[in-house]
Amino acid sequence: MKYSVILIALPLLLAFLSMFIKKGKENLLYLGMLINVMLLFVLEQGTYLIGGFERPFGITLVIDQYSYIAVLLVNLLFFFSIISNYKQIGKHSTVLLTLLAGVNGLVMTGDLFNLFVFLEITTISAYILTTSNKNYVGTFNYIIVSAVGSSLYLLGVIMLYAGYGTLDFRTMTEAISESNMSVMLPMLFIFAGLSVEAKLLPFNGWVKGVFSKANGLVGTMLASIIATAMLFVMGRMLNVLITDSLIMDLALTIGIITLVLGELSAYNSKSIKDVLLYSSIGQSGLVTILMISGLIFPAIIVIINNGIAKLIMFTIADEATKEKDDFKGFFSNHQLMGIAFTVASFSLIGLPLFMGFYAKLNSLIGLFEMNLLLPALLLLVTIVEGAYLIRLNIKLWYLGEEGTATTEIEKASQKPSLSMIVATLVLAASLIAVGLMPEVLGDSITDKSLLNEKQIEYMTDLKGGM
Amino acid sequence: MKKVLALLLLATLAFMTITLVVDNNLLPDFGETKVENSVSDTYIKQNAMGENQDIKFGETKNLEIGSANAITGIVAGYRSFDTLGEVTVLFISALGVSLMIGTTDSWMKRSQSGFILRVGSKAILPILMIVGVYIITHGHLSPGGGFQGGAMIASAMLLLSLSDHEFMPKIKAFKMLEGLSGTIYILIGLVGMILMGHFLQNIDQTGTIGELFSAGLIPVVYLFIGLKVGSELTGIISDFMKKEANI
Amino acid sequence: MINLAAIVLMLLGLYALLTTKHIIKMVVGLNVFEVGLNLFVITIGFNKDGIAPILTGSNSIKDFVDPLPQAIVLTAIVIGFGITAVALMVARKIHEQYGTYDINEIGGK
Amino acid sequence: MNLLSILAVLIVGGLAAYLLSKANKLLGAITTILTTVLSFVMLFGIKDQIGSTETFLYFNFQLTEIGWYFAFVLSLTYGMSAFYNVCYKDKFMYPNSYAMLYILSLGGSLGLFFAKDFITFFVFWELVVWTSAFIIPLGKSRRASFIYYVVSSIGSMATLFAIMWIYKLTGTMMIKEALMSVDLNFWPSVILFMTFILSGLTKIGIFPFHVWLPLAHGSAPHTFSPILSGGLVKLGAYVAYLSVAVFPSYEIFGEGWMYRGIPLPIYFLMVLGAISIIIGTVMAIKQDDAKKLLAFSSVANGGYILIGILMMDEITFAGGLLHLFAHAVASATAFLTITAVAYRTGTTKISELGGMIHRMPITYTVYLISIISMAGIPPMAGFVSKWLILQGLASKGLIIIAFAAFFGSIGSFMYVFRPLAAVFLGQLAPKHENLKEAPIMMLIPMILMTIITLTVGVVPKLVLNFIVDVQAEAGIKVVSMTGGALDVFNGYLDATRVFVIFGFGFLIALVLFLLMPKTRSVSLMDTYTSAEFIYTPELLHYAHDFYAPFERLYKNHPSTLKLYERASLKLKEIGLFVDYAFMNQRPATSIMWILIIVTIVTIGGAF
Amino acid sequence: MTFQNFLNAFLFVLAAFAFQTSITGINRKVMARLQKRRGPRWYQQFLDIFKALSKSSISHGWVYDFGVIMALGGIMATVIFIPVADFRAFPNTDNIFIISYVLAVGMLGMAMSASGSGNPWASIGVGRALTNMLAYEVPFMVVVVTMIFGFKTASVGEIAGIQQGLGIFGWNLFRMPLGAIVGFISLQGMLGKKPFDSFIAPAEIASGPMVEYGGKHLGMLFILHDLSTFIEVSLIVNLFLGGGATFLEFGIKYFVVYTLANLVSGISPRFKIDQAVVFYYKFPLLASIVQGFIVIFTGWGVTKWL
Repeated sequence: MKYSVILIALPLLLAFLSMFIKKGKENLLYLGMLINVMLLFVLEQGTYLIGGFERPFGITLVIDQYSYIAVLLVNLLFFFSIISNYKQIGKHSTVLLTLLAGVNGLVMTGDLFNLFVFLEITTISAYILTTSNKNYVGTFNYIIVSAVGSSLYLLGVIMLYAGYGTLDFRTMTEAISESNMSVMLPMLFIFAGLSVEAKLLPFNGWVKGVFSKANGLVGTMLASIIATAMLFVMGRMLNVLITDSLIMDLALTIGIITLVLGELSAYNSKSIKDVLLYSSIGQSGLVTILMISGLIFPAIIVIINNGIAKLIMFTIADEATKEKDDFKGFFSNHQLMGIAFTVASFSLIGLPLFMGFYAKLNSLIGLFEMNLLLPALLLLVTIVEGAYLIRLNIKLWYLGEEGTATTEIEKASQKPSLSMIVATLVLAASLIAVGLMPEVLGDSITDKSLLNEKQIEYMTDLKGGM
Repeated sequence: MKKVLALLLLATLAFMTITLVVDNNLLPDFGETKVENSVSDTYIKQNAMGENQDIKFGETKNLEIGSANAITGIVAGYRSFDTLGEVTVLFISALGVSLMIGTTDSWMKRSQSGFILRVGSKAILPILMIVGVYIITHGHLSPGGGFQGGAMIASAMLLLSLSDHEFMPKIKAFKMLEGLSGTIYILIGLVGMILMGHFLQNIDQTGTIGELFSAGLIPVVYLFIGLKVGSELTGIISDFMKKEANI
Repeated sequence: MINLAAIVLMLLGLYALLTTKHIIKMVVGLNVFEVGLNLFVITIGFNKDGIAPILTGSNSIKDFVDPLPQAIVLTAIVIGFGITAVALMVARKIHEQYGTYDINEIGGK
Repeated sequence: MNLLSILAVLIVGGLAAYLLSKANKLLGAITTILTTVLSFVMLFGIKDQIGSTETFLYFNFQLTEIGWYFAFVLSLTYGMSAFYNVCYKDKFMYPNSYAMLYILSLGGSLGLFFAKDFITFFVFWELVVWTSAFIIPLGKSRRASFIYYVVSSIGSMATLFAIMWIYKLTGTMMIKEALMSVDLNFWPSVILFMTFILSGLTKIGIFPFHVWLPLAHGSAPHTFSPILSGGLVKLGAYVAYLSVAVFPSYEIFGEGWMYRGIPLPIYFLMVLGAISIIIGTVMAIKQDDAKKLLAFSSVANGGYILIGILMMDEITFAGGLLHLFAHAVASATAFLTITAVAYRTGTTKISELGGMIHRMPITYTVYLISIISMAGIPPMAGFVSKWLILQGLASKGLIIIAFAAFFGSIGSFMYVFRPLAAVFLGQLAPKHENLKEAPIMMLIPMILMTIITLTVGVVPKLVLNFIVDVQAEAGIKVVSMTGGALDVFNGYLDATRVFVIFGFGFLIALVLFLLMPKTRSVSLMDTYTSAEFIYTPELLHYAHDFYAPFERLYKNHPSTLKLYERASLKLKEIGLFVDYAFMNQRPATSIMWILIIVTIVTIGGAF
Repeated sequence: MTFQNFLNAFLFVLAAFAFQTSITGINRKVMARLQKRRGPRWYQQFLDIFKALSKSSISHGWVYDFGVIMALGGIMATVIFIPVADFRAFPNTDNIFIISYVLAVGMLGMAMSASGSGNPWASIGVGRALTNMLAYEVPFMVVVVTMIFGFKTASVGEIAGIQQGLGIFGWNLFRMPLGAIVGFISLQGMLGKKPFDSFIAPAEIASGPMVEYGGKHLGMLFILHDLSTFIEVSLIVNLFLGGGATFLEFGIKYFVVYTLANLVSGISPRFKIDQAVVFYYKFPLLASIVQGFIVIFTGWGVTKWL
């Protein structure tokens, strides 16, 4: 419990130290990353008071079951992303360290304003990372929109402070539940502010400019690590803070719109990066729907599944489209990478024997409790999702024009690094492992395995533990 | 046409938000905020750890934070984690700007500055520096603090570079100063953790309120923040003066 | 009264963002929006008969104004500065790449 | 030897095939033969363990009669077609993954038949779907596999919806208990029934979902088409069985509107089956590619099977299940022969072939017997099953469906004869002059399958015994047989006697033929051409537009594939709209959207 | 399945052949009278057949021969199945579906040997024959299904037995008038008589499928043609005219039906193949379905009759 603050402080310390040394900044990055991963083993749940002050007064770092998984996932994904894309780090090692600290802070902090600060740290490091793909207009658009978004969030927090006098998350939620003041406006601003970064549909105008030419590192960072952190934060907000019914309906409608339109535009897009980009928008819409309808356990698995799958797919997509855009020959020459990519896309669709299937079953069980339309919608969207991902996979594996059966395989020039192959295969294996033995994931969260009884008890102590 | 639409949209939004802000029972009306029912009441009375004593300027000893200026108490004491985050934000933006500028040392050509500016800046410069340092060191006693003082130092540097153009390229040490003060800030936090048990915890001998050497580690923290902010802002300004390396 | 003015100021900033074509003007609009926001934050803590929360010999802590919003504003201002610095640098890079600040011309490429 | 050992053999065999064929392709192909034939043999080993349950990880299996029967049919077709892998081993881009996916798809289908709970059912169902989706592109077209996957994922998602809904209603995942204890009033149970059976419809290729069949079969690798039409199409029949027999559909829909004793939803499905028979036949007559022709015939025969299973009475149900077996064997054999021809000549286009009989006589006879069975002509198994279906339809008085059944069976004479005349008979083109008979590895399965069709045709009791067990298990009145002959209440068929009499007639004709003066055999070209000298003999082969007058009748017919394409285009337009409206690189647009949403909500909040 | 059965079967086939060929001869005289000429001797048909059989002819490979043998064998087997006035060569084999499908074996054999001969005209002829079959077979089968539903049995003999009770009015001709009309129209198609004989009409493409035949193949095909006429006409007689208690009654009904068909063929023009298909799918199909609904829903003519 004492180590949770080191997860944030250490990367910052290394970031500041990296100003001293000219060359070899990457080693600091690797060091910080490794220590963070090692700390994960000794991490245990509890709230950490910064500065020694009790809950409502000082800032607290909270690790309950919900954020325990979040921290675990975020750090592991960061570790794998750096391993597999170390070639593209270039001058960004310091920024990556601050990004690591910001993302850990986002997930752990128990204070609303502190969340705003960490949101800023993460987004500014993201701005600087995206400048590496030379699409400055996209970055500029990203800066303006997410600056407006976070300011709206701050506006919401201040209004809540004016009403309840505290900035601490848990005391705020208790205060809100006791009093019956109309909290619609602040919650609207908070929801609007956060959904800009969580890529919900009307708010995510910036996504295409940033992602469509992002290289492997930036793509994985934004699509897998920051997205996972933001979805966890969004989940916490939607479940606990936002209690105003109008905003909850708004969140549900926006979630549905994002899911449907995200998947449809993915179905429509041609280049592989656009497909991944819209698919991650769709997934964040799905997570919002699940969170707002109180299904925390399925939402967590969807986030994990999306995080891992996006990491694999972005790395491989970038590696494969180095030379020409359509990487036809890549899979046939590097079958291992092809298998990892296919496993990731199958898990994203939710085909059996993969983690995605376990997530889909759980969410269906939950959604069926509410009404028949939502599961139907989810399944229709899965058809569209299955369609464009299978089309992508078939196009990547099999060469030859439409009418002819080819047998020869043309040489592909890319040579993926060994660490990339190992990282993607390990992640793909983890997807399969959870698919085969879901109890592995199940018992680390209080929910029992799916099959022996109806999934009643989600991870209930989200409210309490905060 | 776009303008009219935007205007219409914003007018409705204005009308809506104002009606909601004015007549909703959440926000107290303008000017009637009661400090008592908010957490900042303990920040003022500095009784977060429990024992409540009435604070008299110059007498009460060893308060929790012990800083006369309540805002500095919050910024560098109760919520110093925010300030740490705050400093990193500034650090990253400075870093980002220098990354984007690239490692070029060709500076923009600018015409020779006017006589009045050259002479005037020589006169104003010392005042600026002294006041800036004063504000940084007296952060816990008088209004102001690390950020404000740092900004003043940076403006001094800007004035200097405006007056004579060779000044800015001569400063190399800023990056080092920036990194150093950031590291020390975190080390203070870690020391607090080892000594007092919690990250960024203030030592408990915070001296008598109102004196120069009071409020424990707060002035030290603010000093380094001041240096860091000063160096970062100057760094950013110098980067903006550089000419773009033709990438 | 001033918090309504702050809201109007925020909306003015947004109006600038919505209608301007010039990139630097957008950054300026963003700043106006953030200044309005900071003003609103400050007015949250304002108390008619309160004084600045700094303890000097002559005043006592009873009639302090709420110091927390002012601490928050301090951080918000510096963050605003950070974003503006990065935004301006990106604007400068855009100018180098496209030779113009007009987003309509840039949008096409 | 139990349930799990068969599945283990297949799954492990699949992975082994992948590794072995990395070493050398022949080894991989041989493993496919060994594993599939071994699984077929082991099936007979576990015939007596009906009802035994096994569990592995979170899958649990149970051997049922119906499961055993389907597994028997599928492993037969897989086993026989596996022999072709040896000759086709170096014609694939990924021979190792082909061998693995081939065995895994059989493993998937067997697992599906033995599944005791819905999760196992769905897991193995999807395993079959995506393994076959990755085999089809090895053939000619990538688009076919995409359409195949989309249509079957429509089906499987609908079934998943129904499964989850049942899980919510009954709380258990066990297929038998869950389906039995569903109690909804009329219309919701209709929706549940329709969504559950949807994956069956898409797999069998019933009317609205048949678009993928010609594309997938037509362009799948030549060795996989027989399995696609012989084996995988039958998976849908299993789902149809589940949704009609295990799910008490006749009781639940009993009090709703009935037509001739059949509840409305089931009659609607039967009409769909009838429509797909008509569409399958009419389109098959028109096709020029032999594989597409056989694919459309699978659509038509799929309609028969569905009608048979949906009727759930003693005659038609038995006819449906027997037709499942007969069609599986017949269409697999037909595809195998076409593959043999394609192996030698490289094309399956009917108009480019001709006179194959002169070079490949055995393949010709095998094809002749398989189409006799497919057309449902007496001495073969196809006749017995069609006879049962027609008798059943007549006994219930379903005129419209009977009309479609007749149209289908008589239409089948036409489309099975087209390849016979145009591919095998007629003039042999000079370029096929030095053609050899199909290799021995291909002849073995063909001859075996012909013998099976013939024996089951003559002695239908062999397969009918299995069907009788299934009917007993499903609680339907068992089809009555008196000593090898079908003695149903409105008809009597003794297949052996019919065969004997046919043999007797053939004997008389043969004697008559031999008594008459000997004939002088003449070269192929020496035909009655009204005294005109022939310069280009190969042009004198009637293969193109074989049924021109009939095809003219429905030249510009509406095609359902166009419907699918238009729907997909609509979806793409919505996607384009998102790209245009939200995603351009101006901050103003996203801020505009944020403000619009905030204003709307504030207005909403104020009231 | 005793030897006696096989002997009866063989004798029955011979009798059927003799009976039908002589009636064909007589009808050729009737047709001639129609065209104001006297026509050949009544046993001319026998002479043609035996002449053709005695000639030595050419063969286009084993398929060409095997096809003819299989066709003739199939038709002879179908003749054995036909029940005539309570004579059954083999018990329980007169199921309507067996008869119509074994008939198809004959068709298939003939088609196979025709296109096996290598002559493209033969394949065109066979294609037309099969399309024609699709046309006339389907309405007939729908009527058959109505009968099976109505009389609860699919054996032709039993159906004939049921009709004999009430004298003339017991016949299906009166019980199911629409069905009978459809039966006669499809008989015209089955026999390949004039309105629907474009596939074997001499004026059409060099006499359709039979183009390559000569000598004993042609002879055998003549036998095949006569025996299939016997099957089709006796089917119609059994199903619609009560099948006759004695051979004589059956013979008279048979002669009347066959001559009627010939007369109709004598005076009607010839349909193109697609016109024939369109014709059969207009009135005949509609009539058979209407007849079906009548029988199923109201039961007139079957359960409720005189």
